[in-house]
Amino acid sequence: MNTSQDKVTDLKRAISKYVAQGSHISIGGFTVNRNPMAAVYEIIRQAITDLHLYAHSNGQGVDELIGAGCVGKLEIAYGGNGRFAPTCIRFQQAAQDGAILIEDYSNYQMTLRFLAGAMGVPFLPTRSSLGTDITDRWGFSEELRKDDPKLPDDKLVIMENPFGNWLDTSKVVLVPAINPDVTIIHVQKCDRQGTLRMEGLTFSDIEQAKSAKYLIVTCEELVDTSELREYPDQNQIPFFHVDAVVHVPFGAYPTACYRYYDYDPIYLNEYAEYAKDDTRFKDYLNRFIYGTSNHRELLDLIGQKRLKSIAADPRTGYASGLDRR
Amino acid sequence: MNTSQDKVTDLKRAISKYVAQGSHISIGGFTVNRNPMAAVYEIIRQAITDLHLYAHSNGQGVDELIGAGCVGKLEIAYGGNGRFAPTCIRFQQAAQDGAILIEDYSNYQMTLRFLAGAMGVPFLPTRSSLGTDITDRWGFSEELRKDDPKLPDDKLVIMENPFGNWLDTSKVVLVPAINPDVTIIHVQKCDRQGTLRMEGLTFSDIEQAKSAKYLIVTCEELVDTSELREYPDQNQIPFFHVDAVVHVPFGAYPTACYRYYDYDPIYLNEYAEYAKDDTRFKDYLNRFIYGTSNHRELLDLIGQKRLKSIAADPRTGYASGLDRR
Amino acid sequence: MTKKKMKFDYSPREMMAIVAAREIKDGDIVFCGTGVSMLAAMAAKHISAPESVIIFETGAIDPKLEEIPLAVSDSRIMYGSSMNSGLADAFAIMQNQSTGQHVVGILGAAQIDMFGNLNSTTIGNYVNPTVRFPGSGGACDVASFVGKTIIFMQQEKRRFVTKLDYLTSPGWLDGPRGREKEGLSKGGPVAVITNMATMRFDENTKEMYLDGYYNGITPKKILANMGFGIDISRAHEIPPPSADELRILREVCDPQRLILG
Amino acid sequence: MTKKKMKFDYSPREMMAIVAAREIKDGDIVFCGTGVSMLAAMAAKHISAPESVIIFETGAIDPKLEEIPLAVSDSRIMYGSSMNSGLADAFAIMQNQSTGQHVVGILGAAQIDMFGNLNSTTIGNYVNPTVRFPGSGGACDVASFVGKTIIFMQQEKRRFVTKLDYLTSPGWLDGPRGREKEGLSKGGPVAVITNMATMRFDENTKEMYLDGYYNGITPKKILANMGFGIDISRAHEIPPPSADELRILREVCDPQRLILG
Repeated sequence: MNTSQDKVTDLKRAISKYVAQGSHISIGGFTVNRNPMAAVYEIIRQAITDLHLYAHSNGQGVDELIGAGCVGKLEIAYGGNGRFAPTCIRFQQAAQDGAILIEDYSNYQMTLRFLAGAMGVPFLPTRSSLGTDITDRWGFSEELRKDDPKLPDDKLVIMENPFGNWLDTSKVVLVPAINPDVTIIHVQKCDRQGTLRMEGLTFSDIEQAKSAKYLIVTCEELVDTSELREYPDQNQIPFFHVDAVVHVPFGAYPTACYRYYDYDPIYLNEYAEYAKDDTRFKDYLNRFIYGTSNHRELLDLIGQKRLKSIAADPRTGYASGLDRR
Repeated sequence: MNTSQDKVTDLKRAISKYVAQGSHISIGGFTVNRNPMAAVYEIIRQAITDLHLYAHSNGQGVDELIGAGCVGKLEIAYGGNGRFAPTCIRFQQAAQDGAILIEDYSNYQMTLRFLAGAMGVPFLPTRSSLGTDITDRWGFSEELRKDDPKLPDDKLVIMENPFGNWLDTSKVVLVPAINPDVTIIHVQKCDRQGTLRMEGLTFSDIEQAKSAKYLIVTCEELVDTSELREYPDQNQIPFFHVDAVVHVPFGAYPTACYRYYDYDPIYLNEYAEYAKDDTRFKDYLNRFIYGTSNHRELLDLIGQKRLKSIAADPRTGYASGLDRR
Repeated sequence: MTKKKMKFDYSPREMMAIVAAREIKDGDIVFCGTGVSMLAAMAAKHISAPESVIIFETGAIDPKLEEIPLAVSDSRIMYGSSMNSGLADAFAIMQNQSTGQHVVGILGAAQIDMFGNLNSTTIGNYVNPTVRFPGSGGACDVASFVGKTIIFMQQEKRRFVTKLDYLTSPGWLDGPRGREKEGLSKGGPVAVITNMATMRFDENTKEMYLDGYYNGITPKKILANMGFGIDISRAHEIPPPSADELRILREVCDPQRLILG
Repeated sequence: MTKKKMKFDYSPREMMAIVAAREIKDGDIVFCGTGVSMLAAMAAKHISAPESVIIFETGAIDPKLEEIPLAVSDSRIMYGSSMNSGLADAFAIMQNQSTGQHVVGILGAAQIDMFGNLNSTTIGNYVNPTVRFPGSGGACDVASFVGKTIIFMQQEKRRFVTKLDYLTSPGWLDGPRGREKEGLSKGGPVAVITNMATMRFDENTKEMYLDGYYNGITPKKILANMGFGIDISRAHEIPPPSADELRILREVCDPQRLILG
């Protein structure tokens, strides 16, 4: 919550100011699209650990945070990354090794939980997951829940419909609100005050943003206020939710950013190869993340030619005809 | 729910097909803006009575439906119309005469009730109205509720927070979902299949539209599918919710339609004068509504000069400098 | 009474708008209704709180307001805003745990009681009312959720009542623990601004007391225009509008005098 | 095995996509995941159900799909769509009382039981799993809400199990009254499509039975690749893909063979 006129800062400062060891965080995007990767890499560089991460299907960003050892606890719906990883590889490894504590929800439930936080209500109802193990098996123990004031006492609550059989519904699952300490999203356009515009699908970014105590926005373009205010219908989040604005071109790379660039299939395929082996994954981290001091340097490793190959076709918004094998 | 390619029809047919005596309906817009007035006038011309009307603050449309005797029961948050009627005059009269049965909610509660219907859940929670007479006094008796399967057994339910004090919330008010038989909205642009675009504020139109069993859309412009699909981010309602598309220029007149025309202060001021007296209000109905066979004829009564005076300034989207005294 | 005024003369409505504007600070998110509350919010932004933000329940965030809107759905609030959305989003801002406590809501009503509870629904029996008012609109929501509310009232005996005919919008309910008992937000009414005076609420009892009176008005006259007694021992005279405040209100906010009359 | 195929030769994956496409009718709203389910939905729209509508959980409604998406967040589903929104809106379509029963969801999983319940979460202990899969994603939501689900599976003993290690997405739960008892929607799984066969669920018992087998596959072979027995008395051979079906699948839907391999 911040009404000031100028929130522009750099990524190092934004991450060190708002993300700390043990912070409860969420990141925007979905699998291979619009993950705030520059911010993810900066968290890894700053070696922030023991994060409590709330994810629906954030894919690439989640897997890299887990792989780099930043995550202690994870509430998640889906740890996959489209065709590039039917199950995210470092996520799978960490789960099987017991290296992180995981609690499962569905995608809609995670979205409703962010929405509840955004709306300021303690829960929202759904019929999803009645009769399943999502309602029966809890990843976090009652003790752990009691010890952490940032966690609700119950994973979820099943309730009879208090309005009888209204809407042909006998029971509902109530899922508890999430209010992350910080949410980080990457958007196409933002002004210095935080008025912003996402293009293409918004996933759950809007709910994640509004539910957070602090909101960091990275953007492809830092634009004039007048440009965004000419079409206010297309802006998605009240600017006073925004605490930091960071201009990071290619800030979602190697995931896609609609109308700007596509995902990089070479990077994602190579990542999958690195991720399969602990030693090679360390090489990956050393070369691409610890070995670069910021996102610009990481992009330099990739080179202009690769970046040009994924440039969005102005007609379709993605790299039409890109070789994606 | 309708996936067909071409839903274009005329207003007479759309109203007679979907709106019947006793129907539960809702209309879009808010006070002096984007009310589906052409459709409202057609309902009045067809003399459809005993409607159960769900309203938040729909203002002009609600007052005219009540004044014309179309409404039997009303669930409403606000019966006012901005500076033109601090309390809507025919609404006030009907309430004081006991001519209609009224049940009160707040604007947010009505919106949540439509949202619950749109989401397919029997209720949504809020902290609004705890400790007030909105929770204590019911407009519809328990008997009436039991007799009408389209009404929930309870106006609302107050519940302890099942997640303890999660989100510093001890109690919530659960408000029941609404699924109107039919919702009518007026929008700026629509194609033959029902892909549509509202410009400016959307009020609760989206929730009202998605919660309805049938949805009638009137539009300023009937446009090509390709035009709307070039910027899908700006379209608001999945087309398969739409059952009928009707092309009605000035379909919101005398209320405003952003980027097309302003409200007509002369009409709204004159309406307030007519509405103050039963006999004069009959004159109003006879002249403007029963005396015209469709919206085009009503607009002809107003004349091109008046319509030109409220034409939207392309820069601001309203009639800049309009004399609004 | 003539509408032409001397340069430093001013109407009660102008005074009310300016007194309310003075309540608004940088960092406040101001929820606006129609009429004088809108003028107050606009005046604050131009005078003392440029980093306050005006929002409307209909979904507009920080619109340009080149011309004064006559309703909260007026197209004039859709132009030049930071964002246009709808009711669901607007009220969520007020109920949201991070933003809601920064919202200052400006409300009006037909009746008020000593704890700042409001009636804008009915006089007489609820089902067969003597007088029907518009109802809550967003008022009950705002009063339930936000950090602070400011209430505009006409100073009349029939409006300041010991018992409301209908409690539409919660103030402090029955006293200091009222809101907490019912489960409402920590916030509540902080000021009642009338055509004669400003009342506030005692920190401990949450009962209304006279905080300030306008030039030419006595505390006695104020009490004579209320249906219940209040503490007047803390009252002081409120400074009249400055030339600058009046100029901005008249020339920038409402040059057509659509609200000022 | 060579990837070059004779004109009328076809892979099991191609057969699966076409068999699933045949299940989709005009008026259906098809919920699509990644991979072969997306191909099936695209093929249906081009072959037999032009008035079906493809939606994605990420919020895209009826996109143009000029190129095949590799994930449900692929920018290729944002182009030429009727509308772009987000997850909250997409799942609401499926839970909505008017639209949800018209949705056909296409799902995959690691394990399935005889009532069509699915596991896509863990093998072994939940907290310390032997194998971790991605989890529900939107699968549990879809399976809870929609009118019909179609399930893609590989025909393997370890996948068709008597008891799931974790029930991620509800099928018919424990039989004909299972969903009603728990409070789920009336819908449920209607077909399981594997690389050898199509199973359906008995109208009365909701138990899986063999409905059809592919050319060259025997019911016996299918049973040998399942961890539980099913009724095979109703089984018939499924017609192979037509030349036209194959042409559309290969040339229109996936010319780069990104999914077909």
